[in-house]
Amino acid sequence: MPRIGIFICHCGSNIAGTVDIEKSIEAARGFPGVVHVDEYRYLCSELGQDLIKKAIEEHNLDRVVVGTCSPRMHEVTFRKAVTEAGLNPYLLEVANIREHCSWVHKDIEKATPKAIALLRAAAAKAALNDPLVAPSVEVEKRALVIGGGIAGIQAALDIAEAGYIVDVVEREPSIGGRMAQLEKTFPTLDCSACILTPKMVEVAQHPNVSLLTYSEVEEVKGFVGQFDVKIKQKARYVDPVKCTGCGICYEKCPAKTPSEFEMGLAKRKAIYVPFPQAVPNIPVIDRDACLYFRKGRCQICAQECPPQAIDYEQQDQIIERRYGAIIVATGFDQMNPSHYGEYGYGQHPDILTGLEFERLFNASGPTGGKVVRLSDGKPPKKVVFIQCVGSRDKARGMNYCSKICCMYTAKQAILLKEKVPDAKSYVFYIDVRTAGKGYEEFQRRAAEEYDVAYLRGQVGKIFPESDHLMVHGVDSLSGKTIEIKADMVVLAVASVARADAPEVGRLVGINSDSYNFFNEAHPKLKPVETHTAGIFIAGACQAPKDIPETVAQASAAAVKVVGLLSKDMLQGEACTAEVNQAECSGCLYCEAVCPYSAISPVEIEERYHGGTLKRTVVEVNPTLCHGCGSCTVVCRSGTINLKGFSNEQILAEVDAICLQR
Amino acid sequence: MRYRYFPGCTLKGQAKSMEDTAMAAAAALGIELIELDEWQCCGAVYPLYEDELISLLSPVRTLAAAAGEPLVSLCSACHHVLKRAQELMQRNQDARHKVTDFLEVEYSGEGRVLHFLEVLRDDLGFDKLTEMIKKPLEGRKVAAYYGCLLLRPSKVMQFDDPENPTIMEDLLKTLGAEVVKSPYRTECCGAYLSVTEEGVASDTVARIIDSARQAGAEALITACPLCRYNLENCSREDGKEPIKVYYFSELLAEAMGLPGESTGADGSKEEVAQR
Amino acid sequence: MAERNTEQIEKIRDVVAQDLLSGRIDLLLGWEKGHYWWQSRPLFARSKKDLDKLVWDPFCAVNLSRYLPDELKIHSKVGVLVKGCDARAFNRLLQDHMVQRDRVVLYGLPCPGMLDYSRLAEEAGGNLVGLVEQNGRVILKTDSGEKEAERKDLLIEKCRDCLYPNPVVYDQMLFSPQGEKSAPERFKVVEELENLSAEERFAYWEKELSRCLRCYACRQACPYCSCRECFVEQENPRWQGRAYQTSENFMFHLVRAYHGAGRCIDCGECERACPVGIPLQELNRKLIKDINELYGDYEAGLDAELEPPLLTYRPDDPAAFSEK
Amino acid sequence: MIIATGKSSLIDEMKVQSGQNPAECYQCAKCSAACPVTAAMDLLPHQVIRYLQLGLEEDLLKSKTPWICASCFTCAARCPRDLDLARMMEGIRLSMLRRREGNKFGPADLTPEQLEKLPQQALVSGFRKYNK
Repeated sequence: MPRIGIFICHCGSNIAGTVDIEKSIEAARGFPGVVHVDEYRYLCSELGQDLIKKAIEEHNLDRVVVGTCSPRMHEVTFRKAVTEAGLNPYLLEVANIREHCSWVHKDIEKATPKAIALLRAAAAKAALNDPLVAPSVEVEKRALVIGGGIAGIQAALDIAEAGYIVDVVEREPSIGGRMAQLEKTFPTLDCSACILTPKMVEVAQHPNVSLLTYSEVEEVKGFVGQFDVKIKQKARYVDPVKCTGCGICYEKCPAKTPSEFEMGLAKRKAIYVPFPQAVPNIPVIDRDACLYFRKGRCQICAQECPPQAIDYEQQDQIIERRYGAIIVATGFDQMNPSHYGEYGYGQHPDILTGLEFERLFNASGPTGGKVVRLSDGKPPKKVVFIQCVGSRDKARGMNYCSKICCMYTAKQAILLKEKVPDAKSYVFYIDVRTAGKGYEEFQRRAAEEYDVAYLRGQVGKIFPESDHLMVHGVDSLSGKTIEIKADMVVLAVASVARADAPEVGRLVGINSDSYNFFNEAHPKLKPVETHTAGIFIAGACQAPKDIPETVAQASAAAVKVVGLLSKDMLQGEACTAEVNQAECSGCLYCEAVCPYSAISPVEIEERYHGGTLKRTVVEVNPTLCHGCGSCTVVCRSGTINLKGFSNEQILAEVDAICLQR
Repeated sequence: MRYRYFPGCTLKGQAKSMEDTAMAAAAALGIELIELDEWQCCGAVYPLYEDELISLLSPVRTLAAAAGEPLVSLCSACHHVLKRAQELMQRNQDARHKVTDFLEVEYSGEGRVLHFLEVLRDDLGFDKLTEMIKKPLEGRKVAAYYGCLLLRPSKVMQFDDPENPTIMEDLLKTLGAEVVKSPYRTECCGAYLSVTEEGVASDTVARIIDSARQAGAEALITACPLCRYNLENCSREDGKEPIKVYYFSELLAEAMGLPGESTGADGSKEEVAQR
Repeated sequence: MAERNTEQIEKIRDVVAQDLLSGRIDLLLGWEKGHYWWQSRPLFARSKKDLDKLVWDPFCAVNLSRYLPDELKIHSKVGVLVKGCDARAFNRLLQDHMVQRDRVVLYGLPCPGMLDYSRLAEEAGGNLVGLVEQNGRVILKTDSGEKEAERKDLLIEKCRDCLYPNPVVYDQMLFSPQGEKSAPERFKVVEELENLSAEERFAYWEKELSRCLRCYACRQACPYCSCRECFVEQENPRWQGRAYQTSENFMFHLVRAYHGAGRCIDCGECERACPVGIPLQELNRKLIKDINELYGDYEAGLDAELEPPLLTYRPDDPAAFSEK
Repeated sequence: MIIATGKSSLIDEMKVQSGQNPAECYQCAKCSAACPVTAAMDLLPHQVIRYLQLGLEEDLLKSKTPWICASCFTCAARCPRDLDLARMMEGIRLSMLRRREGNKFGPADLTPEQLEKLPQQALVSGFRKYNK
């Protein structure tokens, strides 16, 4: 028979004001196994904890129930206290009589019996509590950052500066990401390359950082502290040691293909660096475009390369490394608006997306920095910007606000006016959203100083007519329909999750929302953590966000990683699943629903009719198990139990509440 | 290929030439169109109010009469009403029970409901049709005019891309015509507003015709008698060469070298096959 | 006596006897006649001689796949005659890893539907002594003469709304398949029950379940009950009270039905096995209907490769609170 | 203008019968931008929804707009909120017709010329839409 001690906290008047402590004590004395009951004004205080410790010694208690606030508040405090008195911490049980009782009731006559029931349930469970030991795990002091955009660069730099080794995996030939595609940044109109390039160089040269460009993560196994990762470094067909980055190869290369970096508006060579400031400045050969790989002849690049760095025989490499923590910073894509037939994107060269239009401003962009129409090369005099194309659209797009479009449209309208002084911009908007330091002022400047006409309404349809685009819209404030003979139309399309985000999520073991953006562990209090310990997220892979917010989140994720790596050992989860293999029928549904791959089949032998019989059952790997309980739910015969929350314990609680009304 | 055929009110009257030419083409193509034994007007417009079950009686009776066989119509409006009535019968059990109980018929949304254009595209195939073209419409600059009812709501109609349809252009291409694409081809002509607000229909029609003319069209095709009426009657006198409006089936029959005649919306008749 | 379908039985025997002799299988699960002529019970044939008892008649309702897990413990390779429902039961057991595909030989028997003795007797009026089947009609022979009836009116309950009379998995199909079937009334009773108020519905089930003796025949017959130790028999924790109370009966039947959510193949063996005639299939069908409505159409046992909707985990399962 | 209670039986009826909730509209006015017949309207389509949101039944009853709507479904096809404005317009029309117990338009309103010229389809449509 266990010897249970029950301690009831007043929490000042928080509990005592609504729960009759005297009556509760009286009732608790009668619970099975209870040998000692006490109360205190603030049990979480030093004096309160001492009271518990002393009672454990004096009354030889082997189970402790505290009737206090939520275990989320002080379970750790009281576990520590009982440990100091020589008990296993898992022999403590918390009855939450504050959040679950006193705070949600007013009537002391009704709250008191409920508090008593909760205490009785906790005592019934405590009687069945077993001592548990959490496994400990050594921490590999190396971090992995997936994605080399501004989020990945910032996170890697912060981790490296704190003294830890960090690898950055980037699938493109160069780091830089979306920010490298931008001309200028709002609201200060800094040149994007001017502020990004130094960071790219800094991260590349940092002694604690390894850049693995043109590489992709293939497999992630293990758990916090010890993630075993396979990374595929794709063959560049260029020897990075020999290459001097002189650029002769891509000057001479005869094969052309649309440039991803230029959103397909310009061509690049089959051997290429994506953009002039690329880091590392080492070209790659695109096998699909290369004449040698496609047809077996050419090899001009190899002939022309001064240091003879071209190596057609190069193979993809698999790198296997162990990491203590991972940051996912894989960025975002632009929605393709082709399914908005009324806007005619893809049917007419002068209807562009925001990012495509952005490239027209760039000196190394498809038009050499001249803002002209792609149809006839003439500068556009009337440009219509349409906001919320695919954003805030539950019918054909995304229900959310893409957050950056109001600002970049204002920026592009200003830049347009600077490049083409007699151009007139029209912005069709539903709401202008400019929350951010200096943002509202910036947008107002566009409207007031740059002659940008803001029309509060939407565009119904664009009709291409001879050399212009007839835009049919409306201004809801005046109640007038509007027709504009535009030279160019720019669609502020929705920012969406990367097409392969679900795949990446599966690979690293984190989940996404219904739009495929990665989920943070808590929308307010754990914004960079995920539900998988040791994996963090930063930047627009979580939700659309602008550069300042991305950088802030990247630094936050880096701090979390540094905190983790600074520990030598991590305490694992004590409350893990366990299987009664004798009763396990081996249906394996627990294996199917386990999110952490902690359950696997195993063959056992058992006696049957005088002989032995082999059969399949399951076993749980306690270091992988997070104690989520999915397996215990799916096990029809209750053969899997969660330690600390066994079926028996839960039923004992239910019985304690129901049976003794 | 065997289909039940629902003509609808106008095809036995003013739009007789649409029926005649389509039936002639179908016969030549081996498409069997068997007119339903008894049919009533579909109601011309689909009732948009949930409790307007009375207006569903006629289309549901028609759907039930097809007894699960594919049901074809020629008129955009008929097709629209039948297709949407079928979708409602599939989706809304309550409405289905009420309507079928009242009609004393068994119907639970089965059977394909097709526009004749879909039969040509999906069942016969334009490739196959090409073989049957005897007098290609060479040099004829024709634009397609879709209007609203064939395309929208696209989730129900599932006829073609609602903003960038191609079926009629593909047909015209098959018939050997020079296809002209007019940006206003999916804009509404004003529909029944010509009954009460002729001015409104005139505005919409003017835009459609101007756009087609600017794009270089000499003629338009449509699949809807009301569209044709509006396009022909509500266009304003602007001194420019009027644009001819045909039913798609008239040009189909002509290109197939079948005899037939076109009935203008004003009732005047002209030979088409001999041109 | 039911007229024996000698030709078909011979064909089955020929095929199976060969496999038994060649050692391809060391046991065949089939049917033999029971105590009465209108009963066919499982046959466990280990030799060619045992096959003399084999029958295939309109009373072979027993689902044979249910016997496989136990027989596979002592036999290395088992052959089994499968109707539509037996085949789906096999898929169920395969998904539960209770059988191994390569240790079972399935002989497919397209099933015309089995006949219900009580219905036959009622229809016949007098003392029923035998029957003959002819073109979808049944001639009932009684002491006082013959009476004819439509076959479909004489089917056992589970066969009336059967959608899959043909085996969906087999190694060898013995006869040509039955035609397509539809079951427009499959969920009729469920819908009627859904339309009742909660009180009326409770009263209905209270009345039905109060008769339960907790003999667990439904469980024993069921291909989705594959636990090694059933929750009702566990001592620690004791999920199921032992008392014969209606509330405890509710506990048993509701928990069992939920264990079948997304897994029940709708074979109706539970209801057929029930000695007090509780309409258990209505409980199962309610869950089948709910699963279809909540998770999209899913028919358990049709395809062993398709994961049951409640028994999967995907990292991209959207978090419910952030639904569009 | 003082907005009274915002309660209107016409609007409540419209919501139920059309299955459309005007509160879901965020007034982007794309419907008005897409509508081919706005020239003849006294209220633009998005303004009609605004009136519905505000419960301005009296003003709606005076508006020409619902009678101009040709049920071409362009608005519904392009609405980012997935609202079917054509249904709402029909709702207002029908509720008005039912309320007035009179028709907007009948055979007597047709000129002999119209009667001769108009296709059957136009007449049937017109009577269905303007007549109860």
